[in-house]
Amino acid sequence: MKDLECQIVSNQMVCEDTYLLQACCDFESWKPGQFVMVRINDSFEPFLRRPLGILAYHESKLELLYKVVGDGTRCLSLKKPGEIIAVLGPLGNGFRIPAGDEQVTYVAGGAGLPPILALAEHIKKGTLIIGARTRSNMPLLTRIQSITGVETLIVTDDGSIGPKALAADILEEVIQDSHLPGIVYACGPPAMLKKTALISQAKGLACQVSLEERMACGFGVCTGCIVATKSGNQRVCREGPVFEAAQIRWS
Amino acid sequence: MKDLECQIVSNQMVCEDTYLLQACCDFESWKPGQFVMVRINDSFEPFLRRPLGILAYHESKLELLYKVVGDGTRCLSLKKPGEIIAVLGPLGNGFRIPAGDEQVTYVAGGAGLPPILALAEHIKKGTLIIGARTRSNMPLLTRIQSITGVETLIVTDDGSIGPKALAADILEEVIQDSHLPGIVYACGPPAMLKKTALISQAKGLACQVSLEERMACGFGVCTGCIVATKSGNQRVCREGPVFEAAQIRWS
Amino acid sequence: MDTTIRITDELVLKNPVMSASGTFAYGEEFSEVIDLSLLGGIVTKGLSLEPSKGNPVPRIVETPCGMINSIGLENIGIEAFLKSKLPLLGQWKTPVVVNFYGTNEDDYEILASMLDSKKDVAALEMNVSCPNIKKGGIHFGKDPDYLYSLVSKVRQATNKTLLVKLSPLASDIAEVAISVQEAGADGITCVNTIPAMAIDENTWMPVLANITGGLSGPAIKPVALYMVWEVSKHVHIPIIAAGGAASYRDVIQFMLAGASAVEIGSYALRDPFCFTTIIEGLDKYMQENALDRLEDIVGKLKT
Amino acid sequence: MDTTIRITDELVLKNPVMSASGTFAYGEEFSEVIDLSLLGGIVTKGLSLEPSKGNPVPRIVETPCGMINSIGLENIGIEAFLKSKLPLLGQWKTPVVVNFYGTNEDDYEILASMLDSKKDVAALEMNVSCPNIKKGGIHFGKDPDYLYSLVSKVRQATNKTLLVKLSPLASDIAEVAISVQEAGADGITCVNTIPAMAIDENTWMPVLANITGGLSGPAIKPVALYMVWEVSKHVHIPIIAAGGAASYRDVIQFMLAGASAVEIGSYALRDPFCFTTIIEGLDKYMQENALDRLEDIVGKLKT
Ligand SMILES: Cc1cc2nc3c(=O)[nH]c(=O)nc-3n(C[C@H](O)[C@H](O)[C@H](O)COP(=O)(O)OP(=O)(O)OC[C@H]3O[C@@H](n4cnc5c(N)ncnc54)[C@H](O)[C@@H]3O)c2cc1C
Ligand SMILES: Cc1cc2nc3c(=O)[nH]c(=O)nc-3n(C[C@H](O)[C@H](O)[C@H](O)COP(=O)(O)OP(=O)(O)OC[C@H]3O[C@@H](n4cnc5c(N)ncnc54)[C@H](O)[C@@H]3O)c2cc1C
Ligand SMILES: Cc1cc2nc3c(=O)[nH]c(=O)nc-3n(C[C@H](O)[C@H](O)[C@H](O)COP(=O)(O)O)c2cc1C
Ligand SMILES: Cc1cc2nc3c(=O)[nH]c(=O)nc-3n(C[C@H](O)[C@H](O)[C@H](O)COP(=O)(O)O)c2cc1C
Ligand code: FES
Ligand code: FES
Repeated sequence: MKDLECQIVSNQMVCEDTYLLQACCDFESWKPGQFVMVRINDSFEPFLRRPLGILAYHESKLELLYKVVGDGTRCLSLKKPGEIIAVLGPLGNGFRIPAGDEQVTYVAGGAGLPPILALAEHIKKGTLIIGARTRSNMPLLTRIQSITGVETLIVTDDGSIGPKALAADILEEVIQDSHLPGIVYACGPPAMLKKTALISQAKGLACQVSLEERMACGFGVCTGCIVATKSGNQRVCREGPVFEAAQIRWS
Repeated sequence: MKDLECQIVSNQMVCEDTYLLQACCDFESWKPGQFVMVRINDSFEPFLRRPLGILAYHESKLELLYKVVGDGTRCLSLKKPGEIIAVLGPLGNGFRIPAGDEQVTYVAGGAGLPPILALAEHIKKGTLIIGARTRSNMPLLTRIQSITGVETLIVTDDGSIGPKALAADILEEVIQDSHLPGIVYACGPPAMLKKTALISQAKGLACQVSLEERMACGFGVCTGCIVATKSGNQRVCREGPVFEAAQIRWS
Repeated sequence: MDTTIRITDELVLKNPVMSASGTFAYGEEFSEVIDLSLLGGIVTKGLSLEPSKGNPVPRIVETPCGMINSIGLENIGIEAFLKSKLPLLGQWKTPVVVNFYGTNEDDYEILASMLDSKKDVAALEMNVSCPNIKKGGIHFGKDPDYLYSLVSKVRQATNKTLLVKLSPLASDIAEVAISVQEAGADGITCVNTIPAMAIDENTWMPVLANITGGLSGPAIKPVALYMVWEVSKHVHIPIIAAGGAASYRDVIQFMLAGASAVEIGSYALRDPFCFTTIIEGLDKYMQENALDRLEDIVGKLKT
Repeated sequence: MDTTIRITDELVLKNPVMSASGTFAYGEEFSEVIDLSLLGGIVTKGLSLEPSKGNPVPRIVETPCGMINSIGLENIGIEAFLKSKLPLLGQWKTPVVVNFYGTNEDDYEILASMLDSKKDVAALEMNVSCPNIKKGGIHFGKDPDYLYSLVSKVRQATNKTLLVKLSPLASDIAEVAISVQEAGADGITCVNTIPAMAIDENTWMPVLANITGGLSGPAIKPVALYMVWEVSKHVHIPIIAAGGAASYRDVIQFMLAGASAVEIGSYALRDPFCFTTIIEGLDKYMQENALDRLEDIVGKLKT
């Protein structure tokens, strides 16, 4: 973990309300599923940093993909190339990379896309299921559809692209005929994660989910971000954000 | 008084720590000596507006000249052309414009320059005495020296431009041989104002001073900015910022 | 859509957006910039029997997301107010709430009875919580028993709607609020500024001539919200919120916590036109949420 | 240049910059990013006899220039702390202050005596001011008489330096501070968070699962500064400040107001490296102001 002053290279809207930010950065190492805490302003407003998953990091360039949902992300979206943001990271545990030839399935919904894309671009195999509300909500389409070795299935709530379905429903079909051992990775809204976990479990597949919780520090000192697991409270920012789905006490 | 969203046309350093800001604006009328309250950010930081004297207003363009002294002015200095600031004004009473052929003398020190320049550019006659710390502290030299009908005397603390003297000392010489009736206008540090007031009074000249005080509202509702006068507390932002020097209870 | 708020039969507001005491003077300056008839209510600067000069300057300092003031209740005195300010204020179709304070018990009583007969006065707001004056103000508001007797006396002196304005600095604000209710107040204003100070590390001096002052603005909104919620759990008389409100969102939040109306103070110093924006925002909110009566949301926090 | 601060003979800090309880956990995570030997002192998360799970999430919400937390004193319990955390913490050349709380009087006493014998513990910070737990915390700190008896008992149970951490929400914090001093405390930590809440106007629900929480960060600094000043006028034991400090300027301001040292809490969540920046800033300030001993400025506000 370092605190890096990163100069923005580009910060552009890639679809409705969603921005792709590229900044010069200097990590020693990183893993898909890790995240950063972004300090948006020098002034005390907004006071806390914002957690954002790492979409990609290569050649000293960090990529973040974020949705404008409130004041912090709005403020970030106004930053211009050349401006500086402070980035604390990489943080959290990251996904467990399959060692052998397990069948790999990814499920991403909403703002859960970045860590899953990072993972798929790293593993370079498997099936990637993405759920979005509608076509105008789907960022980086071409990039996603050209990930080496990965087959992409996109579903939307309104059928404007791909079938009209929920990502978790498609998952059921995809892993229908899957051979064990296999692993499912998921990131997205809680309801989707829970459903993904149950389906995977029923099929006897391993499942890792990346969780979101409100964070103050992002590095484990405030216990603001806990999740109830079978071994007690765990910090999403430190023991997570990636957890074995079987360990979570779903509410 | 209006609250205007003004687009910045230019905002450039004109000398050490001092910026000239030009913004599109739409006043119905204004008077030299009046000021505006500038809201620097949409966010709550900084919370209060900042009072700045009107340097000039013509053809829907407002000019402000400000010195970076703290967070608010620093933040303002970072604004780029095209960005918006909210400007409340014009505020305050403004200077009394001489009706006849009184001899006019102006004394300006430090950040007190803008209202005095506005006045001199309006009256177009008289002697303008400006005190600065050093040459690199003197903004808008050419503009000042070419004000139609106005003779300019610049003094500095270190003699790097003009004589090594205080503005108030020079005043004594200038009005030495002045004919009554005459009027002295001053804006600058309190010590300078007090001295100017005493000298003018001793010579039997009218004297108007423009005062500064910490302001919250700038339009008279909080009584944050009072000055003790011979007729009781007066609000610098409302009854002032220009006062008859003889009315002030100097501390 | 109905935005009417009934505090008492005498104090009915056309909407919950009011000015706060001390940031609206006596309405004159604001009347030049906004239409005062649009407001739910107008609260005057705090008045005393005799005119008061207040504290020396500096008496304003900015803080993170807020400000500290140590005005010290400068005001023109009740006589001058009644003579030269009230007639103008009374002409707007907006209820006038007169904020007042005393430096002893008798002052409070006399002021209340002087105001009692004035038809242009819709209600009284009794300030027992100003942190900026040596005698009076906050000291009257600290001890629930003492406050009970003080409010009881004032209650005897007036039939007007009587609001009592509390300080957030109480070990147990609910206890204070209950005393005030039992003493016969019609409503509670919640809250005044929080005692605070600022120091200049270069000069080693306090920034304010008065050394200490009262903190207000968005910085304190979370505290004011808590106070309103805490008080609303313990009293049944209406609550008027104050403390950092800056948007229609804040107004809704205060109402959900239990406030019937909300005073806008410091934020109006920064943005004098915010009253209009807030009132428009409320209308929009009601439309979007299909609310018929705004009053229905008071205290409706889902817990 | 000497930045040493002597709180007691047992608690001597190499500089006035400390971590605050609850924003530094037990030091492990921070030890990976900064050199803990640089700090003046380390204050642990608040410990209780039994491990505690704290409150449900969400338990963090941002506010203008600050944040509210309702962690609810989640901690691993004193046994686990002594066994697995203290040995690591003790290895740094920085005094360890153990923050603790009980849900009844006996808890406080037992905890104090358990910590009394631990050589790696330099001091105890007794929390009687947490707004986030149902039993204990803030309720113990409200009544000066009750607090006197509670602190007296804890005083009997330990010879270690005993600090008592106060709530800003007191009708008269000076009275509370005097009780604490008379009961034998060696110092006062001033202050804990201010009770506060946040509401979501769209869902009509509180943002925090616990409904209410405690406000901290720059927003409350002006209030904490006032509290330190107020307390310092009434007690002679050392004061440790907490509340919104974010820069060396804030540290100097708190010291001028009467604090011997300053805890950095919320701001370290935003900027974990701020400790280093602040300590460097103090050095620079001393140079620029030709100060030989930093301790000399404590309470030197010019009024
Ligand atoms: C580990 C992690 C990784 C994330 N990665 C991404 C990503 O790659 N892309 C993306 O678009 N979003 C991501 N999010 C969600 C993102 O952090 C929030 O959308 C963002 O913080 C909202 O800030 P705001 O100021 O715009 O919204 P506001 O609602 O104004 O925020 C107010 C406060 O709530 C917190 N908050 C609001 N929503 C969330 C949320 N869903 N999760 C956590 N905190 C929240 C904010 O951090 C802030 O403290 C991630 C969250 C976590 C925990
Ligand atoms: C009527 C009037 C006209 C002015 N005109 C000009 C001008 O044309 N050009 C110019 O450079 N300056 C002018 N000033 C001074 C200018 O307002 C301050 O320098 C500025 O507010 C400092 O803000 P800051 O955030 O940079 O400093 P900070 O010190 O960070 O400000 C903190 C607070 O103190 C207040 N403050 C600080 N210094 C002053 C001051 N001297 N007067 C009033 N408030 C102060 C700020 O407004 C703010 O609320 C004028 C002041 C007044 C009252
Ligand atoms: C400049 C100023 C003057 C004030 N004067 C008074 C007053 O005279 N009487 C009073 O009861 N409250 C007074 N207050 C307190 C406000 O009415 C209000 O309770 C407080 O500022 C919190 O609200 P806000 O955050 O919206 O300002 C004053 C506040 C400010 C900022
Ligand atoms: C997340 C969080 C957890 C806290 N936990 C504790 C605690 O366990 N014990 C305690 O005495 N104070 C606790 N506090 C209060 C802080 O120690 C400090 O007194 C307060 O936050 C004000 O300082 P700050 O503004 O610098 O954060 C906590 C504060 C925060 C923000
Ligand atoms: S955000 Fe602080 S512990 Fe996770
Ligand atoms: S600044 Fe408010 S009255 Fe002058």
